[in-house]
Amino acid sequence: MSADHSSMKLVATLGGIAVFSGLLLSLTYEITKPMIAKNESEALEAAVFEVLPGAVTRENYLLDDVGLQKVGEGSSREANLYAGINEAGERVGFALSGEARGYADVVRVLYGYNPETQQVVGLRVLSSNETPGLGDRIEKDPAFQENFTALDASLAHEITTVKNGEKTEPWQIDGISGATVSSKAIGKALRDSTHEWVPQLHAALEGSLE
Amino acid sequence: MSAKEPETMTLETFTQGLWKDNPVFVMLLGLCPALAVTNSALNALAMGLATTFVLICSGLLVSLLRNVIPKQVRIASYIIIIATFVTMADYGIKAISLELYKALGAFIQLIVVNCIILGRAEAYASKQKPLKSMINGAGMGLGFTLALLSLGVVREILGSGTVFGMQVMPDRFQTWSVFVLPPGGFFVLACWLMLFTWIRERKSKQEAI
Amino acid sequence: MSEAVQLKTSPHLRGMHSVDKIMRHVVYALIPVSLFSVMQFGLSALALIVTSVVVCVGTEHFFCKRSGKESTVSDWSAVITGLLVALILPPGFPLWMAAFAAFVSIAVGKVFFGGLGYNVFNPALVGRAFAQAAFTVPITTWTPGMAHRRFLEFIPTTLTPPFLKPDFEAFRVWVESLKIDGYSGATPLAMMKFDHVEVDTLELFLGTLASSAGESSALLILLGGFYLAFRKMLNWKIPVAVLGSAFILSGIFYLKNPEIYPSPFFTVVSGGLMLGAVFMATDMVSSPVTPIGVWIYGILIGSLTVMIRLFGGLNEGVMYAILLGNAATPLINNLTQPRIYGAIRKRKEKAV
Amino acid sequence: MSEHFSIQHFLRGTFHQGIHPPENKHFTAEKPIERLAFPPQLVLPLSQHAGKASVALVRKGQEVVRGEPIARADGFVSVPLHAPASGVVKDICLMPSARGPMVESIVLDVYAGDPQEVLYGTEVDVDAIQSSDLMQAVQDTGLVGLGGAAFPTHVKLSVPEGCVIDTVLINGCECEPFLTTDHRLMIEQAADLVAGTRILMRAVGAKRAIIGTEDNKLDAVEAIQAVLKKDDVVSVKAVQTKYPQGAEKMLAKALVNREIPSGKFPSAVGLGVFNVATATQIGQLLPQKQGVIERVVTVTGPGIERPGNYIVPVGTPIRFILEKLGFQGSARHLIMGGPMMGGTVSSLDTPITKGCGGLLILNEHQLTTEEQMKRYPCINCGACVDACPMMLNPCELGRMAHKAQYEVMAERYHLNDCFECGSCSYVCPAAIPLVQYFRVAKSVNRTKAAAS
Amino acid sequence: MDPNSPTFIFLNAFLINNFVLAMFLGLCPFLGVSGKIKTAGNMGMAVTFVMLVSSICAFGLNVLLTRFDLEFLKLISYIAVIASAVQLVEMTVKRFSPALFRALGIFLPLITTNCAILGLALFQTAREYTFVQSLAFALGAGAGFTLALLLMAGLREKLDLADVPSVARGAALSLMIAGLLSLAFMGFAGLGG
Amino acid sequence: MTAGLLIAALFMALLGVVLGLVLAVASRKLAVEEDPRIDEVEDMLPHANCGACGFPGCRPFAEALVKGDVPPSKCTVSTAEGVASIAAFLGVEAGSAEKVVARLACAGGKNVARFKAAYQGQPSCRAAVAAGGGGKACAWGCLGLADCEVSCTFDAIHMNAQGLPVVDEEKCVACNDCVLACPLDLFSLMPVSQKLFVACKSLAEGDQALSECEVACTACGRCAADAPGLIRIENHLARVDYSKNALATRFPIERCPTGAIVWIEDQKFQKGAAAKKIIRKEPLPILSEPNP
Ligand SMILES: Cc1cc2nc3c(=O)[nH]c(=O)nc-3n(C[C@H](O)[C@H](O)[C@H](O)COP(=O)(O)O)c2cc1C
Ligand SMILES: Cc1cc2nc3c(=O)[nH]c(=O)nc-3n(C[C@H](O)[C@H](O)[C@H](O)COP(=O)(O)O)c2cc1C
Ligand SMILES: Cc1cc2nc3c(=O)[nH]c(=O)nc-3n(C[C@H](O)[C@H](O)[C@H](O)COP(=O)(O)O)c2cc1C
Ligand SMILES: Cc1cc2nc3c(=O)[nH]c(=O)nc-3n(C[C@H](O)[C@H](O)[C@H](O)CO)c2cc1C
Ligand code: SF4
Ligand code: SF4
Ligand code: SF4
Ligand code: SF4
Ligand code: FES
Repeated sequence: MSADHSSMKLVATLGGIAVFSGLLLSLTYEITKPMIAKNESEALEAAVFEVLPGAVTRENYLLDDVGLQKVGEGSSREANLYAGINEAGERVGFALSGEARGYADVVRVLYGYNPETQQVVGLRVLSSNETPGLGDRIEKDPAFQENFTALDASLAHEITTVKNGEKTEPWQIDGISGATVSSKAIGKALRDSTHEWVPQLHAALEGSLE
Repeated sequence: MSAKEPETMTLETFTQGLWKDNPVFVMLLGLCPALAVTNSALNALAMGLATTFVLICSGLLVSLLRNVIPKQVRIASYIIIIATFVTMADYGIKAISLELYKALGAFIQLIVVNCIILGRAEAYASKQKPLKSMINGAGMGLGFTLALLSLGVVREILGSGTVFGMQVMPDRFQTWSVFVLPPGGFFVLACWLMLFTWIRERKSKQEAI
Repeated sequence: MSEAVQLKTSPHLRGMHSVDKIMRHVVYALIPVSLFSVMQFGLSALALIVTSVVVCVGTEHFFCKRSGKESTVSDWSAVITGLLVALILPPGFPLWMAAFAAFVSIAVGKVFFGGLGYNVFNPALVGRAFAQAAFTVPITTWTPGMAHRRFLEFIPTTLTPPFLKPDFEAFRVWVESLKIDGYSGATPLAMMKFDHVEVDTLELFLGTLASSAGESSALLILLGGFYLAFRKMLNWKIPVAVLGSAFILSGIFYLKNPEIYPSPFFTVVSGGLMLGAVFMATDMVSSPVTPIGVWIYGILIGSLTVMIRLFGGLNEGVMYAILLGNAATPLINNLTQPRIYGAIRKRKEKAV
Repeated sequence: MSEHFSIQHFLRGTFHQGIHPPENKHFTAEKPIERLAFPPQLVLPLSQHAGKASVALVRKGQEVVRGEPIARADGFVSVPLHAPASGVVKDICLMPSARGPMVESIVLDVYAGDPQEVLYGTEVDVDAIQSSDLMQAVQDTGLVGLGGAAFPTHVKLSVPEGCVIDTVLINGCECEPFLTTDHRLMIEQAADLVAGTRILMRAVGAKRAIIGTEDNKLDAVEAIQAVLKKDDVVSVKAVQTKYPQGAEKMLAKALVNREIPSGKFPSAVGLGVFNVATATQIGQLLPQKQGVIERVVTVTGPGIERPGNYIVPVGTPIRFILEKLGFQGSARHLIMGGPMMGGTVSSLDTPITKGCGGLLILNEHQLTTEEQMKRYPCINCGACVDACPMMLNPCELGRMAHKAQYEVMAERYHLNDCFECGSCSYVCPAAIPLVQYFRVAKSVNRTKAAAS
Repeated sequence: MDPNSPTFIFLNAFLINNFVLAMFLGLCPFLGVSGKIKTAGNMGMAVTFVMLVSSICAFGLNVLLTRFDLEFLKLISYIAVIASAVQLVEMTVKRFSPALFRALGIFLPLITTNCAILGLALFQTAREYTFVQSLAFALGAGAGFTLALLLMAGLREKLDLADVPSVARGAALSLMIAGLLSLAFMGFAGLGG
Repeated sequence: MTAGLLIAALFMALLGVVLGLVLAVASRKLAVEEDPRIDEVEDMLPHANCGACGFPGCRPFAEALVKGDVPPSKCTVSTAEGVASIAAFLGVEAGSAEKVVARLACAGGKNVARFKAAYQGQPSCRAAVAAGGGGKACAWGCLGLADCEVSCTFDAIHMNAQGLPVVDEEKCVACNDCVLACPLDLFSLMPVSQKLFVACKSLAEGDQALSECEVACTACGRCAADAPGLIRIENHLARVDYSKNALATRFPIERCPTGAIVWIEDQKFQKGAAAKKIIRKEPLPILSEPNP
């Protein structure tokens, strides 16, 4: 009998502590939620503005079989691409994401695409685990970033990475010497992502124009 | 064996964790975070402070509840208490800086399983008065932070030429990327340990003479 | 004359080899390879070899003296390590970095574990692996061989002041001034991996292309290997297993798709495989001793090399393959203890 | 020498691994067996064999006649001792032995000028002895294994329960460098050898016998063949010259391709293995009902002026032999037995015992150079692993012995299967005293086991 | 190779981003239980098993938590459930197979509060792995841990017989070997890319 | 917000209760009994695992203690307090054991005992014994290559300048390791109260023994003559009958002409006035034999 009694006590203590921490945590969660949301949206905004030169505000869109739909902040549906709007209120392009395997791990990028010129107009590495001093130059190297000011993404030609100093065509990416693998990963990420999204985007844009 | 509760609180209560029982260098506990996040000094500091926060808070709570919790569910209760504070630290950091949060990755959450904390709860806080546990926890936490910093600073200077993100080495300094890569973490810790052993050996040799 | 009777223990005879003799002969076997590297890359290669050997020997001497022991440099093993460190680095590698690699190879790779006979990894490769992780860019910067001014001037990166980055701009200018047709700065393996261009195997065999200082002439390496194997100073099974398994495995892929996979002949003579198989996988201290274990070890290294080359992020994997082989050595030894004389019947008996 | 590298050589049977040290048999191989003079004093340890020591039958001051039993066997695993010369018992006391400790010995003052004829013994018809009585007859001769182990031969004749011996192997390999005793015996006393072999076959009930020798002694093969009948059940076979071909396990592998299980005797696989000298002695002593009183010893080495194969009375002090044959130089490195397994003696007063077939004298003309002797740490070269005929891992064993992990050595690395042949130490370029390590390890384990 | 295929996820956790040597997870048992090859093998099996259990628990819990919008309770519920599940397994094994308990069970309490186990659960959630992917991840991580542990144990057993200088003895030696192993594992970088 | 709080609290409560119940049930259904005192007793033992208690290690000894098979004092390594605390914990008598130490039956250091051959090999007594006995003239004497010193895990044995091991009785815990280590069986464990001791094992006869070692027992019988029953001569060696230890006095050592029989007090081998005074420090030369 006493065993049962002590079991009850065990369960009660454990339950009590659990309830207490549940309460404490949901409080924490409620307090930090807006702050975190703000942080996240700021970070996203910064990235979108970086890959879409000239953009000052952002609109969230969901592109799927239905077409291009605008989603508001805090909507339950997740956006999968963003439009950048410049000071004049014009849309300067869309920010899309892509990924490919790099040297050490998957490289994730966000890039700006201008449907008018059919060009990639900016690129930012969201996450990568490439070797410091070698592969991580894809994130910071200004010469490499030069590649993405007006990279032809018209799908008439595949985006490819070529050896350092061998870029001759607008759809080629001039690689970083000594980090061929990482450079190629960026090329592949752009190539795959544009293949998937650009036709859909154009179809949706045309649809919305009609 | 039954624990005697030394009533007095000495400086030792605090400094114990700093040097004599330093969790990383002496007890070799919590090595995962100590190696994983110390590729920069800032990460090391943040990780250390987060751990200190959890140590202090859980020390307080465990000590307060020390006479309430039955023996059989001791560990389970401690884990829940610790996990609560860790989650709080986790969200706190996320709210302060997303960038820092990304750099520390899952390791903030892994503070839960950091043996230092459970060990302290079990061996110290469950037997001592709240204030004392908190002070001891703070000492341990600072010892941990200190160890992390001594790893982080070395690794960052050699591996990136910076400290806390500020350039300290000349422009043409050749950075040693190995130190910010995983093997570098092991090497730097091994070197610190060897240094300490060496100093200890020398001391004991001198004493012998 | 009043010498006392001597008490000694059997056996009272001893075989012909001694450790220092074996080591000395390995050095002899490495001399042609080293000379060839000097011929190919000139002053820089010479400086690289001298620096590395001096630092290796000096480090060993220093640590012996520090711990109050008799210096062990006379056993020649540090010289081998020094030579090999130099031979697997790019010829224009800054000397200060080479010195550091050499220091690490002896200090971390050997002394740390207790010196000769106790190291668990190949010291020379420990040095290089450390350098490869620390100085990623300089260690992947290659110089064309047989440059006409090689005996008159150093490769610009060679004389980089300590702790500073090499001046790659000067290096580029220098390479361009050599006016070598179609030189791309890539090694044959890199060309194979990233551009699927296969260099003529014969050229590789003779060694006239860009590469690390000492790995370019498969022919001379093999000669040295044959010499040592003939004198029974090297376990011939290891190079045979490494090269054989690499040949067979890459042959299989080559047959599957000759467009993108290199031919097995190319695989065997390109990059560091030959040097690694003959001189580095055979380092007895860090390789297994059991008769079967030796084959497993060799096959492990050969196939890991091919897997890394074909499917990894690196175009060369010999070094990592050997280090992993070293790491697996105790396990291999453990699993392949020879069946002792008279043991199997015991088991049969039990079964009956 | 060149015949070892002929194709025939490689077609001959052998065992796995092993080594091939320089043979150095040329010093004495061509020297016929000669008799050495009697020394003035003989020292006869009561324990010259494995097993219990004999019990003295004589008293201090008693006169004995050459061939007379002077000590009796003390139990089954023990043998009697016969007087090797006529003389008077000077004392029965502790005397130094080859192995070190002082042992109870009979000291015999030999009568100078005595003709030293064997007056003891009677002719018997060996064929008439019942095979069940053969064992006793052998024990009465005081014969022990002359191949080195000195294990009482009659004990080896008692076939253990459940075993059937079908083949007797006569071990004429003499794989130790320098030694030529067995070689000369096979050439000069082939008839006695074959006669003894037949007696041994009968004693254990075997159907055939093979005399095995190394192919550097093909003249011995011819000599034996000459005394064999056509289609004889006794045959002679040459095997590869390789050390330690003479170990019974290796010989069994080479001659009949049988492996003697670990920890077992040859009888477990239907074999009886005897040394050539043992068989020859049986052939000579049994028909005369005499005892072992002398043996053939190869005295050789760079330190001796007149090397050769000599018949020496048991109990002759080494000092006497050296005086007679001329000792050169000053360094004294005296080995009883061969250079691979023999032990050094600590005193010139040590007597020759029944089991001793060789005396090797090395002086300052060392067989090994300083460079070869320099100790290095084990470099893991695996030479020892490739040499060990028992397929052990001396490298690992040596490293463990260095850290005194003796129990692990026995439990996991078959330490007790090592028969101390010395092949591993011979090849080790680092000059690690492997065999010495293993002896110490076994000895420590034995002490520990005895204590608990 | 497709980075989302279970095979690749397995390979990644096993070799390329080895849990111990590249991700720094589970270092305490890695340094603590790598003294003998045999123990290391048993420990590796125990860890792999617990990883599977924890991966399954975490997957189920995550479904539940997302459903009720309770992600902030993720950590606390993972750790509680995993710890209890392991304790349950431990008691069952101890009761029904003392032999298995002696081989594996003694490690179980050690493993429960360990970075590698919880890390696995957290990573699989963060990377939004499907059930099959999670299993592949757990198996890969377990195999990677076992491999690293076995290699380490082999090397340490060998070094037990070496004359390691006194300053290097102990933890420094283990860490240095771990560093060199980690260096060697860098060779797997980019494998299957 | 309150809804969120409520759900969270509910979930946690459920989790806590479910887990608590599962564990509570399991711990009752699956519990395995083992005497918890074994662990505690083991903790109190010195963890030397030396085997001096006669068990293979500390844990088996702890098991035996808990069963009550042995008294705690069997552990010779434990301090008195340690033994007392175990006894108190188990509620048994501590038992009493007289201090026992290892003693060396040889006094033939290099300055008094000769070598007849030069051993060249592994510096280990056991290895030397395997090589023709080790070369000491006295076949029973200590070789001085320190196997015992190495074997003593308690740092109680140190070789002195004459190459003889000296036991530090304070540190010696009578673990028996040196007894097993010495290939010449020179050590034995003896209660400290047995103070009269024959420090020689040579069975050689008088002159022979003396020519080998200046402090050998020559079996002259003087000690025995004055202590009949306590000391007798057997096989050329004096032996003390410790069953009559109560009769022992310092007198026999005063009679011994070589100093082979000693009185052990203050950790010293005390010799009598009659014993030869040997002041030589340097080793005796190796016995050289004339060239044949
Ligand atoms: C330790 C190490 C890290 C490396 N990290 C990267 C990297 O992050 N990104 C990359 O593209 N190449 C990296 N590499 C180099 C590649 O393996 C390969 O040599 C290079 O991509 C070839 O490029 P190149 O042809 O331009 O010289 C690394 C090499 C080593 C040894
Ligand atoms: C034993 C040995 C191991 C080597 N290991 C590597 C290696 O792991 N990675 C590497 O890039 N180069 C290694 N090298 C040098 C290469 O063989 C070759 O010179 C180089 O890989 C080509 O450079 P790349 O990586 O820029 O194409 C090694 C050389 C030797 C002799
Ligand atoms: C390493 C080794 C080598 C041996 N070499 C010989 C040898 O050459 N000749 C020999 O007769 N016995 C040799 N023996 C002894 C044999 O194994 C075996 O004991 C002997 O032949 C049995 O005969 P016995 O009892 O008549 O002496 C050797 C033993 C060992 C362990
Ligand atoms: C055949 C052979 C190959 C060797 N290879 C190497 C090597 O690759 N790297 C090295 O540092 N030492 C090598 N050595 C030298 C020596 O074994 C090495 O320094 C030891 O590993 C140091 O303990 C070699 C020696 C021999 C006999
Ligand atoms: S002495 Fe023992 S270990 Fe060495 S080779 Fe002979 S049998 Fe093998
Ligand atoms: S032969 Fe000597 S050096 Fe070679 S492995 Fe054996 S013990 Fe080591
Ligand atoms: S080894 Fe001998 S001296 Fe040392 S503690 Fe044990 S019994 Fe005493
Ligand atoms: S007492 Fe025994 S073990 Fe100790 S040194 Fe003397 S002989 Fe060696
Ligand atoms: S901190 Fe990761 S296992 Fe201990």
